[in-house]
Amino acid sequence: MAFLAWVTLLAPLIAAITLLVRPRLRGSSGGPKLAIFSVFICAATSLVFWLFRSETVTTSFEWMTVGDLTISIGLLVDNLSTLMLLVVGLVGSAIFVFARGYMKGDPSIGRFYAKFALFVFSMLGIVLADNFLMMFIFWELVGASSYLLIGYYFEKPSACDAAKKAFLTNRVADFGFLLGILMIWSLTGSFEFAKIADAVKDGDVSGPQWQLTLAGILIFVGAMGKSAQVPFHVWLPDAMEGPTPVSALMHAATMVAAGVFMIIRAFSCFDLGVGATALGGASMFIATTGGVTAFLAATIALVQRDIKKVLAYSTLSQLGYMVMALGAGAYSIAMFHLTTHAFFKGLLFLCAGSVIHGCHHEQDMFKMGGLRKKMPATFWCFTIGMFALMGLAPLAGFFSKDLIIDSLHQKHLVGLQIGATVTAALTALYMTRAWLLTFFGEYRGHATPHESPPVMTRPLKFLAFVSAVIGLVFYYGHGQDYLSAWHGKFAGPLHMDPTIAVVSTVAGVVGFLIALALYKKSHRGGEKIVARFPRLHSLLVEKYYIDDSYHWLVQNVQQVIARGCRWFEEAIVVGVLVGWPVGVTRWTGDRLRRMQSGRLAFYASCFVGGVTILILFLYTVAH
Amino acid sequence: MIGIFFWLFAALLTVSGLLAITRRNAVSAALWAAVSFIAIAGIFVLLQAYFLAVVEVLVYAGAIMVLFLFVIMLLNLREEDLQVLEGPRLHILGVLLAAGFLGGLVWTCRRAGLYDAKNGAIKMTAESVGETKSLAAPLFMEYVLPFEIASFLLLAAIVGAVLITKKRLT
Amino acid sequence: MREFNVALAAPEWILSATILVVLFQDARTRWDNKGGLGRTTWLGLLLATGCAMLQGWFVDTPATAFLGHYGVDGFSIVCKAIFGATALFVMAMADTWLKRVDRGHGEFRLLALMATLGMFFVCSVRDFAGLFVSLELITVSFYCLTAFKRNDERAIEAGIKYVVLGALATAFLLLGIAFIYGATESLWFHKIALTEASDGVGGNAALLEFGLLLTVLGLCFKIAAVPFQVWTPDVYEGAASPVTAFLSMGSKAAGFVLLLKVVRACLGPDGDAGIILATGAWAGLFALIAAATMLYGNLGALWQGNMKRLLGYSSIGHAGYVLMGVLAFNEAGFAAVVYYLMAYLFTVLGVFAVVIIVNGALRSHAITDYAGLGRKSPFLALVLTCGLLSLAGVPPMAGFFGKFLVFQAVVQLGTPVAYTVAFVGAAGVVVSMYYYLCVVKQLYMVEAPEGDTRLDGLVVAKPLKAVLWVCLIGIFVLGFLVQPFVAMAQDAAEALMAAR
Amino acid sequence: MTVGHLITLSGVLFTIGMVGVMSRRNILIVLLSVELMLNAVALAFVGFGAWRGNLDGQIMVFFAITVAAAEVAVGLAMVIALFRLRLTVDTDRVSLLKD
Repeated sequence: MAFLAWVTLLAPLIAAITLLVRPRLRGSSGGPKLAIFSVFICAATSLVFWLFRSETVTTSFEWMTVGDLTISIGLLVDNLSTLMLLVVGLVGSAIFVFARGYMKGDPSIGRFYAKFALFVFSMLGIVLADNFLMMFIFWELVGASSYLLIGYYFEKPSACDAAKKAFLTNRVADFGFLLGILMIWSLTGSFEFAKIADAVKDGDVSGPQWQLTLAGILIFVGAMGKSAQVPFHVWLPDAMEGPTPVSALMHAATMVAAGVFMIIRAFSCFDLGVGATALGGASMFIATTGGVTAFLAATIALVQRDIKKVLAYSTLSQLGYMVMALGAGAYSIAMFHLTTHAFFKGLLFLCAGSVIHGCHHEQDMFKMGGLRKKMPATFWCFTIGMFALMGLAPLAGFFSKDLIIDSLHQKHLVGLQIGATVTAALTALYMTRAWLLTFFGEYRGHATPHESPPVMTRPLKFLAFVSAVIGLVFYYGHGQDYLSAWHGKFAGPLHMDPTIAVVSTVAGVVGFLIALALYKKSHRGGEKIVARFPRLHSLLVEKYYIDDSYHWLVQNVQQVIARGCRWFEEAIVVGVLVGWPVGVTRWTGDRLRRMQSGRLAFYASCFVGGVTILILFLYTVAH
Repeated sequence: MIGIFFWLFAALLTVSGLLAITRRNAVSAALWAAVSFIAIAGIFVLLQAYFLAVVEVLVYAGAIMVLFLFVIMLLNLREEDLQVLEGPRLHILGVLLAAGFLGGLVWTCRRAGLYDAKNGAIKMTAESVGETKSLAAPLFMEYVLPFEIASFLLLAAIVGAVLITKKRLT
Repeated sequence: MREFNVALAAPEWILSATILVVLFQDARTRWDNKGGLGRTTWLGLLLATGCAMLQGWFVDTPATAFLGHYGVDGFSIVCKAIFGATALFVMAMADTWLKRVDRGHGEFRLLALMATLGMFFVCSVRDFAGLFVSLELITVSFYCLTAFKRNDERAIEAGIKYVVLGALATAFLLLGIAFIYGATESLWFHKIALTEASDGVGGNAALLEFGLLLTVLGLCFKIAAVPFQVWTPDVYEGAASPVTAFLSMGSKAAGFVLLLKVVRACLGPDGDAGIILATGAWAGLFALIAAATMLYGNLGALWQGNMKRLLGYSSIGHAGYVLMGVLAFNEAGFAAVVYYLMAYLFTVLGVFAVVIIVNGALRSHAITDYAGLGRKSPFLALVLTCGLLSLAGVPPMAGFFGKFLVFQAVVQLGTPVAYTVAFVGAAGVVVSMYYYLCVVKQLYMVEAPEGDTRLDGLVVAKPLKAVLWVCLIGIFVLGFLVQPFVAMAQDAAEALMAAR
Repeated sequence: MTVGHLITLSGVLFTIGMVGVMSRRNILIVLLSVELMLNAVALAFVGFGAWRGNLDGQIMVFFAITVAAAEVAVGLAMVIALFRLRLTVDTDRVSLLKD
């Protein structure tokens, strides 16, 4: 089993290196096949782990020793990592296959697959790491490979900027993570999850409680970067500049989920036993962050024109749900939602990719429409994914989302519970809008849309099938066994309160109906009816009244919301939270540069001034 | 007796030092600096550092100042060049910072009790008489290594000075 | 102990002999036939470095010579290896660069050799007289090297700024030594701890503290730390590129070696924080210096359009990170410093090797001129990228482990001051990421303007190619196979702590 | 006269030199001021040596003088080179390197 774990980790790396050092492979179809094969190996081994593993697999060797600090490289395969492996393996396989169709004709497809395989390797490293330091190194590798992939179309300046933005935003958060890791190390004397958990449990911590809480918050800051929580969320929508399969794998299914996964891994170390955690006040902060992200992103998604942007904001919103669950201490439920979300969001992104491919790289939904007929397979898969996301009864999202709301209810977080329910309605609203605009009505674009080839639709069907059944499998199957984190502490039975299920379903239906009322009849359809039945003028006026109100709604309400959201995002989030430090940094940097006046006398004065100030500091402040 | 001479030299040193940094003309500044070096040599004599007093006069007031004057003459600064270089521009802040430094130094001496007549008294012992013979022994035994390094330092300075002042690179 | 034991200083003797041979050789050969000088220099440097490293096996360390004023121990051997490698790398860069300058070959080699000699002595000195003189040997050699291109206004300007500010810093350093001498009655390093132990916080402590402060500040000039950092960007820009490379690695590392020795001298015999350092005031002081240095370097670099000035500011920032290791005042911190210097060696010299090659073609240091290098010369761009990422501290490059160990040493202290300085350091790393990435972006994501063929067909001379490869491999080896090097750094730190 | 007075005198001279470096534009006088500072330190060494009753301080002055001479030689060489290139010894006009 330990051998299999190493195979899982190293297969994509070997593929990536082979592609790198054998340039001939890159041009041919052999390159993509090799990469796809390596991901299939990961999927296969993760299935083996899932079906046949009976106990936790660990394997490690010592890497270096610095004084009393030993750093090892080790793999850990427990329930948590098995589940995550399965997600990465299966969703990854589907997307790798899909990308062959999507990227067809790209001259540097080999380079693309090399980077893609490198990303999967780094992601698996995070999943399998048995200690914080190794996890951090792979964490950085994920950042670096995502930089490469977002900037794949590097001839586009916007792609370069987006790549840089993603990398930098993540780096800010990562240093919180590194400080948190170091703090935990200084408190418990180890980087290994198992040892840290034991130390916390036995109270063997060399420092006051607040330091442990602070370490937890710092680690959470690291997760906020990867999982794009407010105020670190700004990079994710921009990251849609990358090719759509990249968006599907990284910015929907796996990489953004890495933050949530890491929190579950880390916070299971802080667990003290029955429901208690060494995190103290941090959980409230976490839950609120998640709630704010979920609501904010959902409202922004309402007004997007770009199909990928809608899905991007939807991803943000869903990640917010997961983080809310983490704040409520429902780690297994967060993991459940992570799993279901990875499948249906991967599906939705691939459908979007299929649509974009079919419409010759058009991403604006107002230039689509009527694709239901032209791309039936894509349409049905999208529909399943959409209903799974909205939480329609037997589909995946129903179980996981309602369980999250339920967990908020149990912790008496009433405000967040209401927010989550409203967000569920908003989710239905924006998804239905996207669905109607894309697939219903008349085609409004200029290209001739066509269904994608089987190499692209087959992965869609596979993911659609999984999205449809996975909730049922987990809820009625032996889900709780697999969802229990590796210490077996969060395993609580998956039980849903019927009232909550009904309320959130109603919320979803309300959203769905509103969208239907607003978007079912499009503007152009109205004109047609006027032309054919002039006698029904009054009705048409009424129709126009609806259209007008829709217009008015779009023009005023939607625009106001949009403007408000944009103002909030730009002025408050980007401006104040992110921009303020950037501005100060910029200003200071400029001042410093000007201070470097080039004049010798001034430099000498700086010397003397520095000495005097430091003498004064030593004699007054320091003593 | 020693006390009176000390205060005399101290006054001379301070005045000549101040004049050296305030003269507009570089030649007179260099000459006032030479005076201050001689005042220092005088204090060295009071402190029984006879050999160093001689070195101070020979090397500083002699060699180094001559070098300075030589360079000033070599550059042959015209009157208008000197006019551009007006007197010192003292910034209040700069003087305050310098005064702060001096204050820190004086405060340190106070804390260490150096002004205390008993603690701070200078014992004129036989061991601390800096004559040629008594200095030569430690310099060529204990401190022979720094002495050797210093010889390379002078070599570096010679090589460098020759390199930099050569007419041009071709 | 009271013996001359002259043979122990063999590496220094070899270097001294090389200097004299080069001096005579230079005088006896015509200006167009200076190839022999290069060979002599290489031979001397290789022999001296090899000899210094062999001492690790064949000398019963710690050993002393010159009546105890010269010492060889694990720490000095590792440091000499670092300096020897630095000098060899710089010589390889200079070999190519000197071909563009047809006079002054002999002087350049002589001065570089003398600076190296000073660095070797710095590793072994055990008293303040030796410290002062060997440090000044380095500094005076660098004054001359900086102004090497004497018909270039910028080089002379850099030289003048360096001389005046360096002399100012020397005055502070010397005044500090005078106060320490007043407090301890001697010039020995180890007398500081003895004075602390016997005197406690009495009158001598006040003198000692003032003296230590000025001494440390004087050393701050060498390492380019606040408050003596302003000279760095100007001198880096004005000096010739191989000199800048030497300055940024050798001169800085020498400053750190001496700083470690002085700080070690203030610690108690068992490595406990001595009476002065234990007061907390000094941790605060060092933290203030480190934090200010990191902020100054990283913020100043933000809007730089000139590669060498950017590296100057970044070198200030790195001085701040290394200072974090010093302020831990313990073995872990000192080991982190040594490791950081090892990692910095490969990283910064790799970057400078590329800068020299590119500058040879461009005759400019504008970062915008680096556009399109990724396409035109992928290998150079790769080395530069890896070097910059290593400077930024991205794993798995060497620089990451340097930073990791330093941060670890500081966070381990667990005091609010330590957390604060670690936080400032983390912020600095984030900021630094920005300007390093801007350069990387130029390499790969911006095309060279039409018709700009300056970067086409860059030819890299063999010695420089070797430097590039060694640096590239070094960057990754120190990021992956960390263990042997960490062990080496740790042994060095242990030897430093055991030094009397 | 105590050692405190000696050290204070040395500090005064040091400060005078410092002010000179900070406030003069003529590079020759700046170098001169640096020499004043180094001499002030020499005075401090001799003063402390006399107080402590040993000769190490005087030895140190020896090295200080050597270093001062070397620095002056190099500094003056640069002044000559600068004057050849720019016909000035004004530090304010030597500011190509900035920002």
